[in-house]
Amino acid sequence: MNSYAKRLMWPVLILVALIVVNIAATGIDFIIPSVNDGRLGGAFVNILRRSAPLMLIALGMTLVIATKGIDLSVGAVYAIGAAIACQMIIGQEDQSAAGLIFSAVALALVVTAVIGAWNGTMVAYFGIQPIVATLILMIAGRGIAQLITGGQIPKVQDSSPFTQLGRGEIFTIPLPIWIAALVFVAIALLTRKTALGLLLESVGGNPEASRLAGIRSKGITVLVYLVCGLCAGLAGLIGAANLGSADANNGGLWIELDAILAVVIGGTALLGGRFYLLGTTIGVVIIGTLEDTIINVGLSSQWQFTAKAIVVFAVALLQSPEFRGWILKPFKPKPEAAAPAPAPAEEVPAK
Amino acid sequence: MTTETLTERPARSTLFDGLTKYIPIGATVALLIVMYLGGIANFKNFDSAQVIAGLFIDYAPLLVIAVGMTFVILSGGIDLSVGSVMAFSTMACAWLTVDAGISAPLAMVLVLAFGTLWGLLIGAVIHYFNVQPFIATLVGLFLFRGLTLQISDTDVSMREVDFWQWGMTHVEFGGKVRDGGFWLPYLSFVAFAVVIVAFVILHYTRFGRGVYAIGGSEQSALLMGLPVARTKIGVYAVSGFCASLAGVLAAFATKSANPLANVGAELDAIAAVVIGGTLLTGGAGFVLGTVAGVMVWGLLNTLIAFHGGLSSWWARIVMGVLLLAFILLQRVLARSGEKRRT
Amino acid sequence: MSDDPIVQMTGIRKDFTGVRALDGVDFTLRPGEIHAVMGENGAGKSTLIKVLTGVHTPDAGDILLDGKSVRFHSPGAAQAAGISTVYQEVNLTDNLSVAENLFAGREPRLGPFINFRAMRRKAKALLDDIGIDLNVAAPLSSYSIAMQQLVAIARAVDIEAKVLILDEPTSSLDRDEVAVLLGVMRRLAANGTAMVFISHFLEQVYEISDRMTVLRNGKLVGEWATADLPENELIGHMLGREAVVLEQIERAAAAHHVADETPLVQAVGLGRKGSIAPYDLDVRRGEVVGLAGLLGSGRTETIRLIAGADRADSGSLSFDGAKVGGHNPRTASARGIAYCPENRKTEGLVGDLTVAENMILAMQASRGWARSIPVARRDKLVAEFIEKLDIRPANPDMPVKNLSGGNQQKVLLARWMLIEPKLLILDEPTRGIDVGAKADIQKLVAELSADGMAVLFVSAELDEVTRLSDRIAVLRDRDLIAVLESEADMTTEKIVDTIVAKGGER
Amino acid sequence: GGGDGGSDGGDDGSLVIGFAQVGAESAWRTANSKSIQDAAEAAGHELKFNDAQQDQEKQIEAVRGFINQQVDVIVLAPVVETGWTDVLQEAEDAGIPVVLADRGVEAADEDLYVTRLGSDFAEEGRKAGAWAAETFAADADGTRILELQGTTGSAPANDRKSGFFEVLDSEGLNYEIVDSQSGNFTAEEGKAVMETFITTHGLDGIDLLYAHNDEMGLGAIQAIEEAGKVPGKDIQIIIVDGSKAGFQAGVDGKVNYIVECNPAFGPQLMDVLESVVAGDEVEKFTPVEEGVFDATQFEAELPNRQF
Ligand SMILES: Nc1ncnc2c1ncn2[C@@H]1O[C@H](COP(=O)(O)OP(=O)(O)OP(=O)(O)O)[C@@H](O)[C@H]1O
Ligand SMILES: Nc1ncnc2c1ncn2[C@@H]1O[C@H](COP(=O)(O)OP(=O)(O)OP(=O)(O)O)[C@@H](O)[C@H]1O
Ligand SMILES: [Mg+2]
Ligand SMILES: [Mg+2]
Repeated sequence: MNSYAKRLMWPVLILVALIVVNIAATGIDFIIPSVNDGRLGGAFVNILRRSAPLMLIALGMTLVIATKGIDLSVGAVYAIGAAIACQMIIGQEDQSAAGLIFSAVALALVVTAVIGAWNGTMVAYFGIQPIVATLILMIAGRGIAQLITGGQIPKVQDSSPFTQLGRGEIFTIPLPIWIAALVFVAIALLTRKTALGLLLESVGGNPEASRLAGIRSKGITVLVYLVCGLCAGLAGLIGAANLGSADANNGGLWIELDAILAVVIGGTALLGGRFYLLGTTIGVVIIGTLEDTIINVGLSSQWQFTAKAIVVFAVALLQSPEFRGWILKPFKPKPEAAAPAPAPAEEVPAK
Repeated sequence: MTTETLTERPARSTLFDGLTKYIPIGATVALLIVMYLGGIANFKNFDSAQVIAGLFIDYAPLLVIAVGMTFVILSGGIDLSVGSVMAFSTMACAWLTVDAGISAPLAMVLVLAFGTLWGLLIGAVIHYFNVQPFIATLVGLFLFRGLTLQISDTDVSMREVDFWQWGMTHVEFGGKVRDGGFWLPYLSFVAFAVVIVAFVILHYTRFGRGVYAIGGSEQSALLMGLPVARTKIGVYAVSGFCASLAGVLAAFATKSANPLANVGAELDAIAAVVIGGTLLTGGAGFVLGTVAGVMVWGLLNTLIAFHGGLSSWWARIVMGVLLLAFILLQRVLARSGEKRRT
Repeated sequence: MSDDPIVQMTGIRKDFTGVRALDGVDFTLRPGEIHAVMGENGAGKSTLIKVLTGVHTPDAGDILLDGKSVRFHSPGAAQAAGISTVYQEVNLTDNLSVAENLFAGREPRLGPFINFRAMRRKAKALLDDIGIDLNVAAPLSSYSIAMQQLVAIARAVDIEAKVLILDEPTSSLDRDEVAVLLGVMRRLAANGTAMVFISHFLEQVYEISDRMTVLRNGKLVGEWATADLPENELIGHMLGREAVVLEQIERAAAAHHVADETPLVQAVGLGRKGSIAPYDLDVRRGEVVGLAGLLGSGRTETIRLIAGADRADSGSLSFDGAKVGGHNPRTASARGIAYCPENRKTEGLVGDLTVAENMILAMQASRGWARSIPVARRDKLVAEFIEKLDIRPANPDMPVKNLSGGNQQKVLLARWMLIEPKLLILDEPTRGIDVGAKADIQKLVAELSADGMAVLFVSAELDEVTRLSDRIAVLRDRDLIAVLESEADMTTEKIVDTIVAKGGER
Repeated sequence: GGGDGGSDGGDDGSLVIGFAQVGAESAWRTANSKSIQDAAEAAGHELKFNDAQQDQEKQIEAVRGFINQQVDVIVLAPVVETGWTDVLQEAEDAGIPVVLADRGVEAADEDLYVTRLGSDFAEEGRKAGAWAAETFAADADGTRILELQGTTGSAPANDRKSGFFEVLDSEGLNYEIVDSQSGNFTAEEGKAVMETFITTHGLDGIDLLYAHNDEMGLGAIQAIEEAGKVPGKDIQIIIVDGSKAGFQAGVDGKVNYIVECNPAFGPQLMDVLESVVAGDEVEKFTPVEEGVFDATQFEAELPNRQF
């Protein structure tokens, strides 16, 4: 637990630093939620709400990465989920029918789960490298989404309850935040209260040893990609509901990179094994806050990428014990006179 | 001393003895040929020699970054910054020669040096600070896209600088295209040269063999006393150099710089390397496989272009399906060749 | 012989998170001597070597090489200064060819380019010289661990260093190869090379070494001339208690199995093309069946088929009276077949997981992911087995990769004992394990079989096989050639004779 | 260029046309592709369509592909303005005429294409600017403007921005750019950026929102509504493009001014191509008919919208 806290320390510090910068730029209102029209608002709450889709995808991605995998197709799956739901709803006269909305959501989730399972099957049963297996759907997926929408951007009537998924609130808290929190809790329970987490880490840490220990590693791999696909689909639904429309080409564009980034900022290694759901959450909030920070401190949009690079670099370096040792060396009392140069990777056992 | 000599034969099937490592690339090349023949059978003018030559014109920059990527992947790493570094390099060429008025050859050298330096830097961060390559280079992806946009948020023309004409100056082989000949610009030869040099370095120098050793097991390479630090940093320097060289080639190819160029090029490069039979886990693969991978990538696009009847979305879907078919076939061929434990 | 020491280490301390691996250790190596470093698993032997050769940086202490203070930052630097090392785990890159592994980093060159022809020629010559015949152009991965170990030794020897360090070089080797190695070491010693030798095989240590340094729990116990330290005293120093009697493992010799009872395991014509010829083998309840053979003879392949790790392509297998279909590790473990593979690093343990997690892995797998083992129950089981097998450090939350080799092996054993299998398959379970632990494991095997568990046991040490087994299957060239049953046949000589005789028949 | 190439045209005058499209990045673009594909089919020509996914390299490759296929005429909708010299030269050497659709190329390459048919983004910006200058001329305390730019670095974003402010400056409007950020031409980011604008600057005292396309504008409208304000009233809104959804918002009173950018120039393009191949003289630039619409015209125009 202690090492867990240590792992989270640096991302949390970065997040706090970002929040402080924002408060300095725009005042304390940034962090304090306000209620208007029975709905929680305010800059920070908005960030959380907008981060919900990324959060969902990053959670799924965390599990995939724990198995030594990666899923590049989530952005395309996001678009497919959004496209299915919107296209189905606009096809009907009464866009407010509960049955219609329910079946649109259900269909979108089933299809995205199947896509996830397909990715998992390619990885587990056909032995294709995850980055390649999911690259296929990354390329084809947006095509599929466009095929569903016929290249148009289907617009759901603002009155349709479907949009509540992205705009509504329960007990004044925006629905996307509820959904993200629920999925977080569900995945946390699923992995930590059952043995799934252990088995996942085992499969990611050493697939062959796991197989010989009798673990259904292929089944677990498929399950994990399925969950990741489902999360991406759900994220697409929230995104589509928020806008009331589905943009097959641009919806969730490059979200896979942000999701991977969030996972890694949160302390999960891309080499598989240990995973940290809470860390991922912090990673997501950092990324969400960062985008607002650029606007709040008044930088032009050309700065978006540069600022992101700087923050990611800072997190990556701060998380590295070697870097901390190197930077702190002048301040540490050294027992020996002859201080050795930073001997790299030395006490890190083989991968 | 002993009287008996200890003998052990490798357990693998004798037919493929020693050839197993060539199976993935063999499968790639075989499928490449099948694809090409399929194109000829179905499309008019597909048999023109210029169709193949065209691959080495349009994909010369991709080939160069894919070669750099091969080094990185062979060592067990990954470099996501290449697309952005490439765009940045093209933009820097334009900026230095058009705005700053520096002589073009000097600008080119500066850009190449900068790309290499960036590779050294990020390699050092990865090695000494043990930062995951994916993240360290993702920083590069964002950083250089940002810097490129900060230099200019519009496209810039370099046509006034004569030096940039050199790359597209071309050589004809076997007469005009109409007469069954084909032509290649100088920049294609630069790409060929990069491939040859990379091949020689990877297979015939200590640095190259060290790359394979580290990809096999970094820990072992360290314990064997190999210069791990130098090699690991070296591969990122190679990749940085290749990315900036690709940027320079792009400058030659279009004589213009566009801040949004090459978005996603890193994925194309990774795909080409992996299709060419290199394992992402490192230690196994060939630079010639990468050439085949780039050709597969290009030929798939060419096939779709020749078909011409696909809408935007069907083109993407067909591309995905072709890629899938390719990878599955490659898998099947490779599996039946290998005799491994289940 | 003992002029000025060539290596002198004083007051070496090395801390890992939570463990003090070395605590004020002194070590002196003189030119031309063979110096054994002795100690239990986890005593700090490998760490001492790694501190000397720049893998780890010591937290305190001095290292003198040829009287000059040194501190290496990488194994490469140590190698350049004349210290050549074979580390404990085989540390070569198996994607490269044998020749490349032998010469990595010092390839013969023509100008800047590697001269592959010269390299292969030199590799061939080098291996010939120490009596190994391999295809030097084949990838190292196509050879067995034992051969890989020999290649690593050949590489280290060829570097022609002042100091040669061998950390458990003989753990996977059988007699002939050990003889080869000891011969090479004598020759080098005669040429003045100083050597550090680490091994858990006491007879080898006594045969070859001039001097011993004994460590216990990271502390120096003392240094003796080998001739002055009888074996039982050495064991006493290593274990910190009076020498235990190791020889006699009481076998409640398979008296209790009834002849006509159906065997637990019945393999008929079981085989797999390219790895093991079809064989028949029975294992009864409460019986220990040993597998003997030279390295590469196919012992591992034989048991992998029974364990479900590989799919057989001929023959049939019955277990517990029922025919086994769709065999894989998961169904095997559900039937009560436990398999401890020989390569614990790549096939056995999940390095990043903790000791406790590794232990419960098989049990958890058999329960499925939905029913996790309650924390209290898990902690109790883990604590119980840590104590029973004397795993040190007794910290269930330590990543298993940080344990010493012997303790890792015990964790693997504990994993399978937890599921209370009917058949326990052990592939080289005592490889790299200290005398005390080895005796513990052997005793454990004897006890388990006495309780009615069937055991399939592979070991490169014929003594161990003969001592433990009720019956012995002998393999040669991936073919099961004989099963020795009678009490009189259970001798090392008989096994060797069987192998040689069958070889002659051809 | 000239009309002497393209020996493959059928006897009946039907053409093989290679069309290198930018991508499918927006509803506008898809409508444009569809219009051209439909028009080619109606005219009995064979259209080879290529989607470059907003990548110039892919587009250059596509043009080379068309040259290799020896099509009769190439239609190019360039992603960026520069960098076309060589490939256009190759087309000319192969005797294949090139017609630009939508966006243009740099002036120095003028000789290498026959004609350009399309919109003028800077002009669109100027149209928007002209309306703004007129509408807010009486605004004494200065006009406070928010801008939602298109994809940073893209031609429409650059031109719509420069055209707009060029007119504001020349008309001497007293204005202040409160903030200007990229919404990448998408509703998603348009909405997100607008939300942040609102939390950072508030909406009080903001007079005008200028969105470089419909999608971003529609996203921003939602953000404004969710913040409890009335778009079109509390803040005036200009959008460019003029899709159905955009006009619908106009009819609902949420948009004040629409600058049209017309994608449906397929039939017009076919006429141009036919005359080019026939060797007729054509103008160097053929503008696509595009209008501007204010609140009084939305209702009447809505049924005419094709995308
Ligand atoms: N990288 C590491 N991190 C943490 N602890 C370590 C590490 N390496 C070794 N240790 C610990 O240091 C102690 C000494 O280990 P070492 O490998 O030197 O033992 P050894 O004497 O070589 O044992 P064996 O005979 O089993 O090889 C052990 O307690 C081990 O758990
Ligand atoms: N993964 C593998 N792929 C291909 N061949 C292998 C593999 N593992 C082992 N072999 C080969 O199979 C043969 C038999 O090896 P095996 O390990 O079964 O022998 P063994 O009798 O168990 O000897 P050892 O003492 O080395 O364990 C060896 O020649 C080895 O090269
Ligand atoms: Mg050891
Ligand atoms: Mg074996």
